[in-house]
Amino acid sequence: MIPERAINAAVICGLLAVPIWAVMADEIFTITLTTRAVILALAAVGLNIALGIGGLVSFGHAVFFGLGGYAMGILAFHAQTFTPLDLGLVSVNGTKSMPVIWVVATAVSALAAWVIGLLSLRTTGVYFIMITLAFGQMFFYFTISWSAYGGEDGMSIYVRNGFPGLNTLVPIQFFGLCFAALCLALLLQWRLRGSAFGLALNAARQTPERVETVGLNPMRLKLLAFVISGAITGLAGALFADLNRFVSPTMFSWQLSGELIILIIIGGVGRLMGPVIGAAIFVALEHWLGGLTDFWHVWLGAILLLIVLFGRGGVIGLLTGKAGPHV
Amino acid sequence: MKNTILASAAAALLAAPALAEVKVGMITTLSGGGAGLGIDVRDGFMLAIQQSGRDDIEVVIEDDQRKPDIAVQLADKMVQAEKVDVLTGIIWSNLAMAVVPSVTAQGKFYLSPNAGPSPLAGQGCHPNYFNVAWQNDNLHEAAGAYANTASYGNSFILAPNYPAGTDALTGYKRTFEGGIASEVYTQLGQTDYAAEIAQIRASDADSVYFFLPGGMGISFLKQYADSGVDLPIVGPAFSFDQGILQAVGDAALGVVNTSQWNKDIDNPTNAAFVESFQEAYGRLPSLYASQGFDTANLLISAIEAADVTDADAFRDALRAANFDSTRGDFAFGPNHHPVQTIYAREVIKEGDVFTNKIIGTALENHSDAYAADCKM
Amino acid sequence: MSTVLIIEQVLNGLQFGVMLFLMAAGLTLIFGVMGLINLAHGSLYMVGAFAAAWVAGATGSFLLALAAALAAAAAAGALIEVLVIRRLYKAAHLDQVLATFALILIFSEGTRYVFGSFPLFLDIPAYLSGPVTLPGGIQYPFYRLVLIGVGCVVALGLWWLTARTRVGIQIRAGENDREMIAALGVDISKLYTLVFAIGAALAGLAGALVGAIQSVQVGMGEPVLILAFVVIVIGGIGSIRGAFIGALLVGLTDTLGGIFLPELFKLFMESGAATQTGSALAAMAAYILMGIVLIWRPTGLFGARS
Amino acid sequence: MSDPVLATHGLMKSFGALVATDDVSIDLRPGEIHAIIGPNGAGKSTLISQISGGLASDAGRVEIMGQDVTALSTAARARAGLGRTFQISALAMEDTVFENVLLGVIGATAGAWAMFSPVARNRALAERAMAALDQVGLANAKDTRCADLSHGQRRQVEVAVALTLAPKAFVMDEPMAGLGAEGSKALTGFLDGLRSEAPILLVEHDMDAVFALADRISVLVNGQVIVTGTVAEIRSSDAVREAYLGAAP
Repeated sequence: MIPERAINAAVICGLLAVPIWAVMADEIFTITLTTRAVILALAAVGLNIALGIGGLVSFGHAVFFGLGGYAMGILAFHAQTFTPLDLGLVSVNGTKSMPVIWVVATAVSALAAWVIGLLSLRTTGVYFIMITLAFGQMFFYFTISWSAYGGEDGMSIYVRNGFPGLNTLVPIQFFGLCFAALCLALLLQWRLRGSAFGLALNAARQTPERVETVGLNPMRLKLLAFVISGAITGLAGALFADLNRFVSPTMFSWQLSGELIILIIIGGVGRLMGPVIGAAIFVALEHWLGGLTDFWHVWLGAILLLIVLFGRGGVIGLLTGKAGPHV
Repeated sequence: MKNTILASAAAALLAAPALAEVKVGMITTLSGGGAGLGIDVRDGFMLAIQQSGRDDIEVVIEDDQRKPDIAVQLADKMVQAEKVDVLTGIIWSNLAMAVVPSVTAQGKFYLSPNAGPSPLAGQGCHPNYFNVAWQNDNLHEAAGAYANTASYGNSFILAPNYPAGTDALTGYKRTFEGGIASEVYTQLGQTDYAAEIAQIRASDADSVYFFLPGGMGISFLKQYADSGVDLPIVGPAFSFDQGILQAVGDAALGVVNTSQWNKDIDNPTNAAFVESFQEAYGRLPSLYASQGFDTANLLISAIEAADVTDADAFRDALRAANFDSTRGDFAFGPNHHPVQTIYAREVIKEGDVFTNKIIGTALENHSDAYAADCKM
Repeated sequence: MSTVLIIEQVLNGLQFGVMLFLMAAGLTLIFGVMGLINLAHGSLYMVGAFAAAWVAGATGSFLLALAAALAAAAAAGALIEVLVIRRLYKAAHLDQVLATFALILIFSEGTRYVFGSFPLFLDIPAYLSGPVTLPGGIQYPFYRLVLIGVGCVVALGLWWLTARTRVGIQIRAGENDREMIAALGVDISKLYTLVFAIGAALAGLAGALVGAIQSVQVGMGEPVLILAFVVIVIGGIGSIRGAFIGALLVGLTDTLGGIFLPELFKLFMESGAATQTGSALAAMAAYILMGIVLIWRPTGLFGARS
Repeated sequence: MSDPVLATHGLMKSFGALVATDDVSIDLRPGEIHAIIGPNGAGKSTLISQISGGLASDAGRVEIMGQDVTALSTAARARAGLGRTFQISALAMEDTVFENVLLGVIGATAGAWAMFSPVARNRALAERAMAALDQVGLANAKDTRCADLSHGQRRQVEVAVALTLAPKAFVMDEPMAGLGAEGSKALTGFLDGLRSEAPILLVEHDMDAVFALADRISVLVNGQVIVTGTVAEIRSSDAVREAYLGAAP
């Protein structure tokens, strides 16, 4: 069996090697594809903090992905049309600066996660899954009919937003930014898992009564985890919007929430690199299977079934021979 | 889905000095709920390519699954990896909005075989963007015009609550001279229209206009027919297309709808198209198939006239629209959208098959309302 | 707005609710007895509709089509229970979600492979079509009244099945205590397959009945599935009575919300904007209802208190 | 007589028509082990939940060191000095013994909001956890996953977690349950020494253990305390005999 550390190192090296090879071979689209995998991985890393450590099976994480996306879309839309953004009391100008957009995206997502978490954490189990789904659907239907920002058509941002000192239009540079964000999130998750907070949160998933009897409030632990989780997924949403230079309500769809969960299960729930491996495999499957047959969904479904039935603990569980946390 | 089809490979052996090879990227919907439309566009397009016998056009086809982010990703792939010269194929307005501005900004040509969202016809128009089907409002405007000639005085109008839906109702109201009894927005993807039909029954309207594409239209028509409400209905061609008429059945019989194409338009190109499409695919061609066919023929006409690497010359060749359209006369307006005649057609039954028959002209040489906003 | 219109809309809401109940009953039964989240329930609805459309096309008989829908959905349900679901009873909810999501992909694209990409035709039989006049001069489609009737009969039948029959006693015992029914000498895996097939058959029946007035197409099951989940969560997971009440609540909220919210907004907004805002809110209404119910009662209206 | 560490005054809880606890007033004095016994269904578990904060009472008060904690949450009562162990082990089974005990230390130092420093390498915290493990004699098993422990060892971990909180009072829900004779004997010896740390309110079925440990015993029947007294008093009480064996003929 392979130690998990070796797998983690291999994954990071692989993620770096592919685009570097692509630059040498002038396979620009491979960079785009890898960037997509990296951003989806980032979103799933966010979810993994709530789901893998805290046991919060959120079927509505698309809310934060979408909010991040719309934060980017709205700010850049106002910047490219030179119209001020009216916030009621104040009106601000839009911006095409990535750092500003990222701050707004994470802040808005964190705030939304706090409100949604506060309400949803009253429930547990399947009820939690469903109430988070309900919030997702509310946002989805709202943006579909929100004509000011394109409704179902969404919004195109014609030029990718800028980052000081970089030319984000060059695919490999944008990849570098996304990769750095992913590494930071992974570092955060790693430190978090080993911290007092991570230990308490992990215990709150398994036995909330115990956490209470040592004088801690499991609800607050979970709420904070949910907020951090939402903020990271929100950042991923902003990056995803910049990758596509486009936002639309599909970023809020329940299918997207489901896909994020699936990425994590494929890779391994609660594992540091689970979401990354899951995203890489998912994007690769989508790309290669799609090239083989019109009816590739059937094969995707079959592969997912095999993973559930025979690969408990996801790919990492399979490779390390150790089952992951039970959610 | 990837199909690299070299039209008429055998012809490649002949040493005809061809112009530079043209690579076309087609992004369309081939799986999931809306796959029927994409398949028709693809089949119509490929039929024209095959009939041309050209060996210098390579078409790369990919499935967008009707998801905007997948479409954007595929467009990146077409531009970055496949290095195509021309893109085409997108069915849905929201996908077109996601893809078209970015690919035209990168200097590629985009020929739209179906979607024509208003921003791309007005302020967001682009010299490299050509719409071969219609501006989204066109068929709705034609429906309003038809309602005038049918002397309807008061219409109940409904559409899903999304941009194409609001555009549709705006389009109808733009030409319709009568009153509006009520204006109702339904949910996107709604399948039950009992509540709306009850409102229609309770209203004092003398006609109903609806825009409910795909499965929504099937549901509405079946439920409307069963409700006992007998006000005349008008709609755009999308709910009365060859692909879905069979699923609506008798409920659609006699309904008037507006379209820029029908299989009985009397010209040699159309007759040949209808016959060869049936021969090749074993079904009647749809509106979408005709649009795919016309798009391919426009492209071929431009390739014959100019080298695709000379963007200005190629653009002029496209703008000339020097090809035989299945619609008869075809010309582009100043914003590269069609100026064309739109017909009123009626659903009939030919033997066992439901289809349409032209009963009159709704709008002659019609352009669109946004051309004035287009500065290029 | 006239009384006649309001009554008609309430009937519409009831009819929608009753159809949702057919979906939700199977879901809640399966969750209550086996603790399984079955996302593929919408696929069974689709299987029912396609089987009905195919048989109706071949034979012209609506009753045969309904029978085919029941049989096909039950068979598909039993098949996936034996092949896949059976291995997941002890698995975490997450694994169940992923596996049944995979089943959706397989069913949807498989159906498209077999029947093609265009919608199929399925119509109301002549003897059920057309409107009838109700007391008070309300014109209402006969078929929809039949749907309400069928739904109520099924609800009564389910009540009878669970409350009065041997299988029902076993099912209720299974909800409470799996070891208990094993001790009673019941073959638990057969019972599970049976319950799954019953739930699937109900979904198939709903698909066929609704397919006759809607569009029989790939992907038709998913929107209904999500609403059915909303229903069982509102009602309390595992409770048939909760599913019935929840279904009627959601049906009425959805239908009446679509009518009255735009009217409400017209009182203080310009007409076009009011219609749009009202419709947007109506689309969210069922989910808002569910959110409120869960915040008020975290295990639904009739769910077991934890 | 010194002031009680833990006291209840007239606690009531009913579930519909069933009265689970009825006017229960008991106290726990420094240095003592006070056992609560009673037949099944007498309301012992309900009482424990009311004291520890898992169940809200219909009426009555709970006081820790004279402070009214009736309105406080479980977590706040723990911070006020209540160290509780569970009947069915409520440990994080996927985690190691050390991590479980460390959780107690984190709770005791209210340090769960430290999010970036590796807690396992914090020497001060680790030492406190190891001290507790030493005390229960489980230092050797510190890296074992709780799922792999025996019943008895899990009880010991439970106690170790409670110890880390340096509680003013222990509340133990059937610590002997599921232990063999050997295990009970060992744990009895351990608890005997523990009373010097803090007094113990002990709910227990194992009468040998109760009679060996308890300074006082309260007998709960049908939700009411029918008698409180020393071991000798309880042994000779007619009321207790009646409650357990039925009325004498």
